[in-house]
Amino acid sequence: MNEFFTLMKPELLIMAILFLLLFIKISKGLANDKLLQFIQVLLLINFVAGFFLNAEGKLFDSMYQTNAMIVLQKNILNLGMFFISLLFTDWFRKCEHLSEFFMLMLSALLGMFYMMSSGNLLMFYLSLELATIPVAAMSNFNLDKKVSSEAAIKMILSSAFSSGILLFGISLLYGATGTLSFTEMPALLTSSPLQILAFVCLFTAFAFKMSVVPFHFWTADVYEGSPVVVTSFLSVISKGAIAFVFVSTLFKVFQPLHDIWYNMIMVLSVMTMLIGNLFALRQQNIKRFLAFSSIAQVGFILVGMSSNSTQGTASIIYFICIYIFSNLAAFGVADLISFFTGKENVDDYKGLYQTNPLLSWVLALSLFSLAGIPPTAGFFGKLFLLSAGATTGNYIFIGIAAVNMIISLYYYLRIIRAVFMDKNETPVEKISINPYTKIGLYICSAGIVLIGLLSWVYDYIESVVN
Amino acid sequence: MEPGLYHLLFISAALFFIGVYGFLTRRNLIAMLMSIELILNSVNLNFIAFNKYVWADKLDGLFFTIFVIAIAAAEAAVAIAIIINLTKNFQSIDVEETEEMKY
Amino acid sequence: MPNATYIMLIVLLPLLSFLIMGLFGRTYLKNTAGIISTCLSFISTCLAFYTAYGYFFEYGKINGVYQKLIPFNYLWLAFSEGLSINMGILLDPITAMMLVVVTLISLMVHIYSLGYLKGEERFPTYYAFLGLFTFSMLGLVVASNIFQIYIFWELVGVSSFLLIGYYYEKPSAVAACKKAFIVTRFADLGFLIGILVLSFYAGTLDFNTLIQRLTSPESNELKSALAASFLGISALTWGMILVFVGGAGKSAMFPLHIWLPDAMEGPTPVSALIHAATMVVAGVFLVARLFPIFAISAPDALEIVAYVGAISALFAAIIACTQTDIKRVLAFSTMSQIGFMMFALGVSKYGGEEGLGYTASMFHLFTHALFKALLFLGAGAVIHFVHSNNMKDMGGLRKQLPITHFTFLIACLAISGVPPFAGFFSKEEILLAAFQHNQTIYWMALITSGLTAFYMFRLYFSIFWNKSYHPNHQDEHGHHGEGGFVMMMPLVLLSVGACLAGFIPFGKFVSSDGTALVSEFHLQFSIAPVALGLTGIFTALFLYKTENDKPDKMASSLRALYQIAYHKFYIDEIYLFITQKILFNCIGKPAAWFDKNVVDGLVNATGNTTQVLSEKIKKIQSGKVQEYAVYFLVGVFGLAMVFIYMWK
Amino acid sequence: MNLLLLILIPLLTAVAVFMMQNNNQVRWIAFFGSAIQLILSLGLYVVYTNARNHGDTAQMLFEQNMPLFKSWNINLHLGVDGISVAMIMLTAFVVVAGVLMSWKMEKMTKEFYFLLILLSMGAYGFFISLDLFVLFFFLEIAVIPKYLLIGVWGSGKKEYSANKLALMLMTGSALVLVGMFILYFGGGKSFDILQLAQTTIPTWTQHICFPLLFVGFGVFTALFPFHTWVPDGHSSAPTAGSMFLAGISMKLGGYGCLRVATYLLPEGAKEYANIILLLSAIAILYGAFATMMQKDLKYINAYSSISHCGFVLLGIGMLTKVAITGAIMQMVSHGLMTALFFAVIGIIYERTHTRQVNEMGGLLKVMPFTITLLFIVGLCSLGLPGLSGFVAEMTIFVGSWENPDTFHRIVTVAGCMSIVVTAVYILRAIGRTAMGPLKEEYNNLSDAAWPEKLATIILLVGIIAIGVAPFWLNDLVSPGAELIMQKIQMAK
Repeated sequence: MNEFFTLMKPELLIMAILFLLLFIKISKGLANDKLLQFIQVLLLINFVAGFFLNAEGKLFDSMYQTNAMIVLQKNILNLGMFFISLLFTDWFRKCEHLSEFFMLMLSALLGMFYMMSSGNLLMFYLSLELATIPVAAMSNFNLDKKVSSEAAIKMILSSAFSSGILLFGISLLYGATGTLSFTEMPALLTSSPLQILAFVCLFTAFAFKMSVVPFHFWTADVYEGSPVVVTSFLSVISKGAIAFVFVSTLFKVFQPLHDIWYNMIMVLSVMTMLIGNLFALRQQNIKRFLAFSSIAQVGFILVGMSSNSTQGTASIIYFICIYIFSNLAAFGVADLISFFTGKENVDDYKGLYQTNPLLSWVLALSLFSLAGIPPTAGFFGKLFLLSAGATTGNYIFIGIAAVNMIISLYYYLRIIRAVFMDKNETPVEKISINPYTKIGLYICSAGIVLIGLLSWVYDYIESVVN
Repeated sequence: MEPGLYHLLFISAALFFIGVYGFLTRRNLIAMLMSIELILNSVNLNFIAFNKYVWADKLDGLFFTIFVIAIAAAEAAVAIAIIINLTKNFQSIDVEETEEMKY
Repeated sequence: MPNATYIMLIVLLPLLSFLIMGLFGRTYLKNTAGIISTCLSFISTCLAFYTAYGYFFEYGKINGVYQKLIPFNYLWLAFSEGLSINMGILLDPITAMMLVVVTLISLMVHIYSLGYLKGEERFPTYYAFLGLFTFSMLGLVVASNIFQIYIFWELVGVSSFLLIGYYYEKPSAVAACKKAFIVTRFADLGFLIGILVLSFYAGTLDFNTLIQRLTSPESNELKSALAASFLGISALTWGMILVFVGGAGKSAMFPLHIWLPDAMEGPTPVSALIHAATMVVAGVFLVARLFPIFAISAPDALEIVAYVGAISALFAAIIACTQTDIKRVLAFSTMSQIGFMMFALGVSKYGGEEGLGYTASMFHLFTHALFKALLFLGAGAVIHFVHSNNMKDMGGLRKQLPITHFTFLIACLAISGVPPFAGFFSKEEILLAAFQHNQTIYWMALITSGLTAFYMFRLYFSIFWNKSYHPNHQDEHGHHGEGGFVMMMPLVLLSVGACLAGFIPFGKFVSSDGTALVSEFHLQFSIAPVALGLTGIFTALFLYKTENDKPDKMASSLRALYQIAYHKFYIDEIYLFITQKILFNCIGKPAAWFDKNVVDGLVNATGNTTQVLSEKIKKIQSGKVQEYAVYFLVGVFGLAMVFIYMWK
Repeated sequence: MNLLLLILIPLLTAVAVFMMQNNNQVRWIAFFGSAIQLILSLGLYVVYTNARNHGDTAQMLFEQNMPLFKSWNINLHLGVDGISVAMIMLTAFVVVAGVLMSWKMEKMTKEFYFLLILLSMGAYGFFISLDLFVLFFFLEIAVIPKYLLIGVWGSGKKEYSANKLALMLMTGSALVLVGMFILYFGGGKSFDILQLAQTTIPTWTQHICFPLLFVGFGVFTALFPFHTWVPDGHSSAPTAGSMFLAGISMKLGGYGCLRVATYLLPEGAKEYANIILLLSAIAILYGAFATMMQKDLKYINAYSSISHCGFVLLGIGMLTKVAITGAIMQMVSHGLMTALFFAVIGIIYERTHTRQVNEMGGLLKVMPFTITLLFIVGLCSLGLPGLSGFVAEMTIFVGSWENPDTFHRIVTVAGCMSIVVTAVYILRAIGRTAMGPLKEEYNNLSDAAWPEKLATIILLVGIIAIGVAPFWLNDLVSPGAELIMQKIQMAK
């Protein structure tokens, strides 16, 4: 029984918070301010607690498994959650159903945690759905906005469709191998046509969640329509979680099919980077822009994934960790501006530096990090991904990735240019940032600069993965 | 003639594609949801068929089916909630209403 | 042994003058600049005389041969084992001679300028440039290393550029200084490549080693240099020709002479120093410096030197007859005289009696420096007086400018080769050398010397006789006499030199191989040139003594020839055509266009293509969830098909 | 001497600058920081030569090796040889001058200096790092600040230029990146330059890697036809930006071509030497001819930079010790010279508000100090002895001539020809700007102010120090060139 508590500690903590929130909600409720502070504290505790009393092992007949790497991944996501609770303080305070929103978000997170720990396709499916469905509801949280509903309906329909395909794949896989267990699966994989079909169906479900081209179409629309919080949750936490699962599933469970998925990932990665970049070039809406840019980022994650090595895994975890900092910082800024002024267009950002230097610097740092410009951490993250990808000796692939880095630089610079260089008669007025958000932004900026330069971060991740 | 594995698989495949077809062509959001249910059901049929004819010693397939049904219900609940919100605000459940964001 | 410190001081004192004037002149030494510079120059001159005396009479000669001494050598830049640029001093007869000439003329010009440029705003700058020039010229003559000569060669060029452009607000001066620099630069390109060729084969840049390796027949370096050939001519000959191109550019030899007449835009004392006495003979000096190689190993190249010299001499003399700007006449005369020196070298052989041309050339260089500087300074005095360069504004000045008139006359007689003035002796030797070795050149030279006498006296009569001088219009205030002591003293000193320099037994000191060469005086031989010279003088007397229309009549009767000569054989126009039309329009413009449109266009096109592509594919994100599902399905089945059937 | 100081001082300066509130404090801190760095770099020279004179024959001195990313075998490996010392001194000179030249910058002063110092940190780091990854890190650090410098403080079509510059340079660094990875996996999983130099890298890897690395770094050095960022970038940048760009960043490329591409991949270098020569000869002449047609002073200097940097690549492509030494000297010389040129242009522009040579004339009269410098720098550009340009170019020519075959000869002669063309365009520019009649409206222009004077004099000192006494620079860099040549000679 003791084992149960230590192994499942992250999930149990989340569940505890969930129930606490539920209890508060049904008892009397708290004012948004208080509630939010309470949640922030809880999430901080949750994050800190993640470092203690960890163990490795399996539960429920290998249905649930955990190890140091998974714990680390969960901690990274916890950290992301904490940041979200800080960065979007203003939005949360205005939110009508704050506790419900957090309950949804936390249950999605819970789903992701289970997904990461799942040792069985059934478990995986259940947790995947748990991680998806609440997000669809969250997307609709700007209840009176049509785009929000549109985003939600697109999200739920697309993901339902994709889970249909996933299930179809799982059923075929079950038919072909007779097992749903991750531990038993590899020995039974023979790359027969049926298994390949099944695998492709499974693969596409991951690809869909990670918004790999051509399964990415929902991403931009959902990101644009949803509240910024949801967008950032989707693009950071959700994407990170699925990337973690994707890596470990491919590397461990589907190792026998390596030849196939290597090629698949290569092709899809190139497409993802290209399409993501080409679309991002033209975007006017900052959220949509970040959506496409995050699609392009996924392409880079896939490059790292193609390495099929622990270094690849480590660099993906590292990258996601950096990505959380940089993307959340960018979304944090975007949210502040959109919340206070309702402006979401790149053109509205013109002359931002004149009025909001802090926001501008944070935005610039995060965009540079996303573009992979030193000395930000993104540089290291991206370079390690490419480096991991290069271990296979496929340098043309790396070359294409490098070219895409340049295209992506072009559109990141577009924002930088708007913020720092372009003149504007009516720039965004000075925004007074509340202390919580400010702390969040500072932490993110510090993270963006330091994670890369403090090389032990990567070494730590690498040691955990090993 | 006793129906065998292939019959069932055929039916489930047919069901799957009917579902897909419905999802792709229906204009009504509810109808699209129903099409997804068809897909899920075809999967369920698959599981049961495999469980019965191929892996009769294991019960994984059956369990999976039950969970799929449950999840489908949850999914439908959220989806319908969203649709209701959409209808409430815009008096339409046409999928073509949701094409504002593009390019 | 020579005192290296003194020789270095000779070179470095002008540099010091340059630095002081350049750094502090404009602010602190506005009035005293000239005096300080002149003093430094004076010290330098004294040291030069001392050194020359020491070299020629005390330690220079060992066993009857003047040695090439290297009292100082400093490794400046080492390229590789053998190749290095050394900053050194090579002391041999021509160096000693040149040290004297350069410092002396420089001193004269320093003194003269005190009067000539009095009250100029940029007085210190002027002296700074003079110092720079003197320094570079001295560095050039003492160079012990072919690259050192090139370095100072360039510095000389730039100081010439700065001094020609001294009146920088005058567009013509600006154009002239640019032209001078670019044309000589073009020639220097040849020099540079020549150096590279020579250094490659000889494996050294040091003069002594270079000459030794490339003249001794058994050395491997010489063999390989002769064996390698390009277009049928040996690499060595190519190298020497290219080096000569450099020399020809600096010495304004045909066809690289076009900068010299324009260079007269500079202040007149500068013209005296740079464009008459010293810098323009650098080319002659260079050929003389490398003379053993020319004479022994590359006679073909030497022949080219001879013909270029002779042609330039004649060509310039013809043009000089038609020019009306006095400084231009003098410029062409300079070119003509340098042509003399050049072909004298060209017809010479190495060693003993055969080397007469070499001695004659150096002798002429020496005497020419004196009387040409005198001419220019005299012309300067005239210009100073009438404020014009044009002969037509002058005439009858002998009364106003008696000293100038007298010294000018001496100089004209000297340049015309009238005995017993300096020019007579040196020119005589040159003609003798030419007569002995190359008849064609001899005849060309003879005609030239006749023409020389004619145009010089045309100049003389036009300035000092002809019509009577009418102090013209506005500048009544300009009647300040002859310019005082400082301007007259150099004239007098130089005219003494022009009178007496011819009696120096030059062959005893300077000869191709260092041994004394006793040149005999052939009376019967000198009859022809002297007679021709006198004919020229009397023709000029007849035509220009008094104001009349004979010159115009003559000009119209020889209309075509006159026009061509007046327009300097249209060489400038040809150059203009080449630079403007071909260089700018056919290379420069297309290059700029290509860069802007093609190379840059490609870069921009890459960007635009991406943009356009991005615009083109935006349709697939249609916003319809069902279409998304279609793509999804296509993706699934596409991947499945590919990996089941194709990608095994 | 601890080389980390060279990175830390700019870093601290940058942070301090960022903390300051008042523009005056910002300026002085930036100045002090860069001045300390200058003193430090001169000290480095002294310490370095001292160590060499005492018989320290190690390839790199003051080495430091700290593990950074263990699993990738990435180390913070620092060390200098003569070449790096020369480049560091160049950087220090240009940075101080750049800081001084921006003294009057009133628009976002803090940010300006912050970026400037950050940029210099990139350059310092680049020159001292012996680990490819770290080197690449610093290379990229030196790009983006330029984008902002041009885009925010620039003039003309600055956004376009900034974009072009950033994207083209990043393309270059992307090529470097790919080449670096191939080298890493082909050479025993090490980014360490010294280790890579010891390992034998397979021929095919060299043949693939060399063009990537060389072209990649070549973009920074304006390798034809990847040079188009140069004119636009330089002309749009603020004065200090242009100085940095031409003075330092273009040298990053040259240094990379030499230290990384040529040194590590000698076989590749031999394979592609002729192509490099061809391209650089084209760049030299074509750049020079294109310069002739320019009317904007900054464009003139920018195009002439293409031509001059062609010499760097020419020297490298010649693959002889002397030519490579010359290439390095040309880098230093051109760095100082072009920085001074841009500084002078900046001074003129600030007063006349035009850079078109046609609109000026006779400025010598009103700004004697500045225009004298213009003369000097112009003469340096056309290779006047006594100034740095001559020494470098002559060394390259002498080295080039060591190759006896016709192709090399033709290329060398083509290179030599540029000295005439250079004279043409430099004199055109100077003639139109400085000489001729002075225009009415420029009658009251003031000469350079003290920071500008100090800045230009600092650079001038460098130029003259090399021009008058080139032996110290030669002694400093030629052992490094020698080592590179040894590698090349050993290769097949």
